[in-house]
Amino acid sequence: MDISVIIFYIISVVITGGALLAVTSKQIFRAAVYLIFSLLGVASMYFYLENNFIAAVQIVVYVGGIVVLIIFSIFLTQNSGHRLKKPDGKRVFFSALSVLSALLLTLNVIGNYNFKSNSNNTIEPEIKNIGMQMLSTTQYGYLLPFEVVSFLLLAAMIGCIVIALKRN
Amino acid sequence: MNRIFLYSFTEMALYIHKLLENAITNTVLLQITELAIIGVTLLISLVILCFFLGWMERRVAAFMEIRLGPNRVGPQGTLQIVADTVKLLFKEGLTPNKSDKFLFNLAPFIVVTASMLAIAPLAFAKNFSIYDINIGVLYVSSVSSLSVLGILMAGWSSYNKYSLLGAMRSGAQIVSYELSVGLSLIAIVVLSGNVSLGEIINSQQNGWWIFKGHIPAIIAFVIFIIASTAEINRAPFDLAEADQELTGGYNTEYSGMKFAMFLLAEYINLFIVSAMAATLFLGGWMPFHIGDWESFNKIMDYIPSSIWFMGKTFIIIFIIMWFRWTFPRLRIDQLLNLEWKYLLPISMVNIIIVTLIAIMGWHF
Amino acid sequence: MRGLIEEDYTTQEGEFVINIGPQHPSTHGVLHLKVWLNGETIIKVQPHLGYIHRSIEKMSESLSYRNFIFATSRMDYLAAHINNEACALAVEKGLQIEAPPRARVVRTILAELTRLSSHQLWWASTGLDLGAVTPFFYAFREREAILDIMDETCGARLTQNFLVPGGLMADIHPNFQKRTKEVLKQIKENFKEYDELLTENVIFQNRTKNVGILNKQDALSFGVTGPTARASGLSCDIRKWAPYSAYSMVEFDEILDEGCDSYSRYMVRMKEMRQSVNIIEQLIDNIPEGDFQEKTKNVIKLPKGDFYQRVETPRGELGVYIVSDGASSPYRIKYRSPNFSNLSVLPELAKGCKIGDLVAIMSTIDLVIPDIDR
Amino acid sequence: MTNEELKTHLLSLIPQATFVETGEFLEIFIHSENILPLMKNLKDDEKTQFDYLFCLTCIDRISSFEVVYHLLSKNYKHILVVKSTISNIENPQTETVSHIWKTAEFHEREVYDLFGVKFINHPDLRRIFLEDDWKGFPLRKNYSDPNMIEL
Repeated sequence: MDISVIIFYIISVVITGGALLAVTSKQIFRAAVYLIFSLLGVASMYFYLENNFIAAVQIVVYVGGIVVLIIFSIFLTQNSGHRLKKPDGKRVFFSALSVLSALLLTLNVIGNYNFKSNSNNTIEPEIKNIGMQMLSTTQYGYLLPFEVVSFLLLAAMIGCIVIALKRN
Repeated sequence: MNRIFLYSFTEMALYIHKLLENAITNTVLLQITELAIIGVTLLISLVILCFFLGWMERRVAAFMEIRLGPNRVGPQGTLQIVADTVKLLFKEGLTPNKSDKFLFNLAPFIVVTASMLAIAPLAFAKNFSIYDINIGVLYVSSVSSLSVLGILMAGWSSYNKYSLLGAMRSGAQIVSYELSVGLSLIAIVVLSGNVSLGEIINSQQNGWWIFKGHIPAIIAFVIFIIASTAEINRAPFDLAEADQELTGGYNTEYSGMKFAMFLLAEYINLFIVSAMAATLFLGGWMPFHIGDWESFNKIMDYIPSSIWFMGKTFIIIFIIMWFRWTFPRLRIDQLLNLEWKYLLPISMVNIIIVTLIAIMGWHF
Repeated sequence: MRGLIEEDYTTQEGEFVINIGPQHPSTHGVLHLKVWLNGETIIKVQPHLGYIHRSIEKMSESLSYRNFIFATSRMDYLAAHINNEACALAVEKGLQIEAPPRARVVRTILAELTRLSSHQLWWASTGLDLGAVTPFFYAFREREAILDIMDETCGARLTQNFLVPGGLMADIHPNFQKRTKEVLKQIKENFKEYDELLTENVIFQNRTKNVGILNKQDALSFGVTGPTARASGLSCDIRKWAPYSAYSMVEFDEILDEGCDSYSRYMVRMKEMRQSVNIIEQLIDNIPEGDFQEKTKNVIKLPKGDFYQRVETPRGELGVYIVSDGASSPYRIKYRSPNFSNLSVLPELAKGCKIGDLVAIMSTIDLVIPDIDR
Repeated sequence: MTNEELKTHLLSLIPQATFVETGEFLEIFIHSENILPLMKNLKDDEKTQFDYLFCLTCIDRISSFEVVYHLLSKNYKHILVVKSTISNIENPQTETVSHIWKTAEFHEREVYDLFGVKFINHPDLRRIFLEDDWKGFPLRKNYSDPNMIEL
C-alpha cells in the first residue's frame, strides 16, 4: 500500500464523517463545526489532487467566509446552545427520500462515466491559465458566468446594506 | 550549491535524507519517517521560537516601560519563560461545568494547528522551506483565516458572556481585516507576477519590492502591517481579549496548558505575519542588493541567507511589539471604521495604481 | 444575595446582561455594575455597592475625637491625608481653635502632594484601562518619589495619619523641603512625557472625545464635584469656594473646561497637576517657623451642635458632618464622599455607549470604591 | 442673600418653622410633612435658587428621626441646612426629593438602608450597601448585632 492511499482514506473518512455528523448533530453550533471539518476535508482532497489553487479558494471562500457567516448568524439567533427538537416523521421521510434519490443519481452518473487514466500527462492548473479562462469570451470562457455571479453578489451586498439601514 | 555556507539548511536536509534513504529501504516507511521528523522538528523549533518571542516581548515591554523585565532565571532571564511553561503545564486545565466540553477542548488545538499550517511555505533560508507550494501567498492567507474558527469556537463553548462578546468581536475584526491583508498581498503578487513565495523572493534579486515598487508598495507594506496586527488580535487591536473590558475575552475561561496554546498560537501568528511581510516586501532571505552593483551585491551575499531572513522578520516583530506597548486600544466601531472607511478604500485604489505600474513596467 | 434576584435579569429580545465586577480589571476595586447590553451597546447600567462596606460611620460613633480621624484614611485611600485633614478641621471647628500657621502650610503642601500622587495613579490607570500599559510605569515613577517623601515625614506611604486635631502629629522631616523640590523638578520635566505618551495619542483622543457627555445641569443636579464637574464647566473647587488651611495664602487657578466629555475630564486633571505643582512651589520655601500643634486637652469634647467641614479631595468635595451631643465621641458622623455622588451619574453617562466607552467613562470619573462604600 | 434675609424670606413661606443660627450655617427646622413644598420652592424660587444639594443624611434622635439637607446656591453662594423631623419612629416616612435634586436618589437609598427611613415616591428604593435580606438598620442607635464588637 502506498502512503498516498492511506492519506486518501484518511481524508475520505474526515469528509464523510464530518458530513454525517453535521446532519445528525443535535446542536446547531456543533453541526456548523462538523461542517467545517467536512469542508476542510474537501480542501485537503484538492491539495491531495495537487489542485492547490482550488484548495486554497475552497478554504478562503467556504471555511473562512461562509462558515464564519453561518456561525455568526448562529450567535445572533437565540438559543444557539439548546438542543434541536427531533424532526417529525413526515419531514424525516421526505428528507430521506430526497437524499436517496440524489445518491442514486450520483451513483448512476459515476457508473456511466468512463474514467480514463491520464496519470501520464497531468495538467498543471496554472493560476495564469485559470485567470485567462475566467476572463475569456471564447467558447469555454467563463466571463459571462463570472460577471453574473459578481452582479448577484453586488445585489446581495446592496440588499444587506439596505436592510441594515432600515433597522436604524 | 555554495559550499562556503557550512550551516546551509538545504545541505543538512539533503544529508539527513540520504542517511535515511540508506537506512530505510521501504519507501512508505521512509516517507512516514521523514514526515514525522519534519513534524517533530517543526514543533520543537516553533516552541523554541515562541519561548524566544515570549522572552523578547517581556524584555521589549520592560525596555519601553523603564524597568528591567525578567533577568533572574537563567542568563538575562531567558529561562523565565521555560519556568512559566512548566508552571502552566502543572496547572489544572479547568473546564466550566456548563460549557460544550468537546468544542471547549478542541478550540485551542484548532487555533494552534491553523497557525502552524501557515508556516509550511515560508522560506527560512535560501532554498529552504518545508513545502514551497506554487500558490504560497494564497495558501498562507487561506490557512490563517482558519484561526478565527478556533476563536469563535472557544468563545461560544465557554458558556461565558465575556467570551462570547470577545469571540464576536474577533470574528468581525478578522473577517474585515482579512480584506486589507489580502489586497496588500495582491499588490506584491501583481508586481511580481507570481503567487509562489519562492518565485516572489527570486524576483527581488535586484532589489526588494518595497524599494522597487515605488510609493504604492510602501503603502501596501504599511497597510499590511496595520491590518495583520489587527488580524492576529494584537494590541492596539486586541479587542477580542481586551482585559479591561472583557476580562480576557474568548480565553477568559481557559487555564493551564489550554491557555498556553492560545499564547503559542499568538506568537506563531506574530512570527508568520512578520515573516510574510519580510518575504513579500523585504525580500525574504534575499540579501540587500542594489540593481547591478556587482561588487556590493557580492559582499552582501556573504551574510548567510537565514540571518537576512531572521533579521528582517525580527525587526518587524519588534515594530509590532512596539505598537503593543505604546498604544491604547481602539473601540470596536473605531476599529471597523478604520478598516472599512480608510484601509480598504486606500488599498483598493492602491491596487489599481500597482496594476498600472505593473502593466506599464514602471517598476524597476 | 444583594439585588441579584431573578427578575432583575429580565431582558428584551436581543438583549443580555453582563456583570462587570465585583472583580473586574477596570473597576479598580469591588464595584459591581450590572450592564444590560444590546450587542456592544449599553442600554442600562445598575451599580451594586457595599461589597467592602466597613461601616466607618458607625465605628466612629464609639471612637474618640482623636481616633476617628484615622479610620478615614481607609476611605479614599489615595487621598488619605486630605480625608484626615477634613476631619481634623471639623474637630477644630467644633473646638473653635485653629491650627498654627506652620501646621496649616504643611498640611496644604502634603494635601497637594497627595493630590499629585492621586492624579498620577489616576493617569496611570486611565492609560491601563484604555489598553496602554506603559503609562502606568511612567506615572508610578513620580508617585513613588512622592510616597517616599510621605514615608519620611509621616511614617507611612499610603495611609499617612499625620494629623491630629490642632495641627500635625510631629514636625516635618529635615529633608522634607529639599526632597519635595527635587520631586517637583522631576514632575515638571516629565509632564512632557505624559503628553507625548497619552494626551497627544490619536487613538486616546478618539477614545475619549465626545464620550460620556455630562452637561452642567446634570452635574449640578447629581451633585457631581471635583474635576469631573469642572470639566463640565461647573465651578466647584472648595479650595476657592470655602478656603481652608493655607489655600487663602496662595494663588492658583480653578481649572474649568467646557468640553463636558471624557477628554476634558482628562485635561482638567492634567492641568490640575500643574496647579498643584504651582501651589507647592509657592509654599515650600515659606513654611513659617513655630509650633506645629495647638495645645488641646487630652480628651477632646466638642460642644453640643453640628459641625460641617468641606474639603477638596482629588475626586471632589468631601464633607465631614459631625453631630455632637457634648460627649467625648461623636453622636453621629456623616461623610459626604465625592465618589458616592460621582458614581450616581455613571448610569446616566453610560447609556447608549459601547463597553469600551464605559471603561473610559469610569476611569475618567476616577472612582475609588472604598470611598463609595465607606 | 445673607442669613437674615434668608430667614425672613423663609418665615414668609413657612411661618411655623424654627431657626438655629449658632452654627456655621443657617438651620431651619420643619416637620417632615411640609418638606416637599418647601424644597420645591427653595429650588425654583428666583430669590433662593438652591440648586445644589451637597449633603443629605439622617440623625437618629431616639425619639424622632431628623433628615438633614445641606443646600447651596451656586448663584448666590448662600447655604441653608434644612432639618426635617420625622416623629413616627415605628414607621418613619418622608417625601423624596430625588426628582428635585437627582443626587438625592442615591443618598436617600443610603438613608433608607442604614436608618430605615422610607422615602415616598422614590424611583428605586432598595438597599444600597447591605444585602436585601439584612435584618435591622445599622445606624439606628438601638441597633444591635451579636457579632458587633464594643470598642
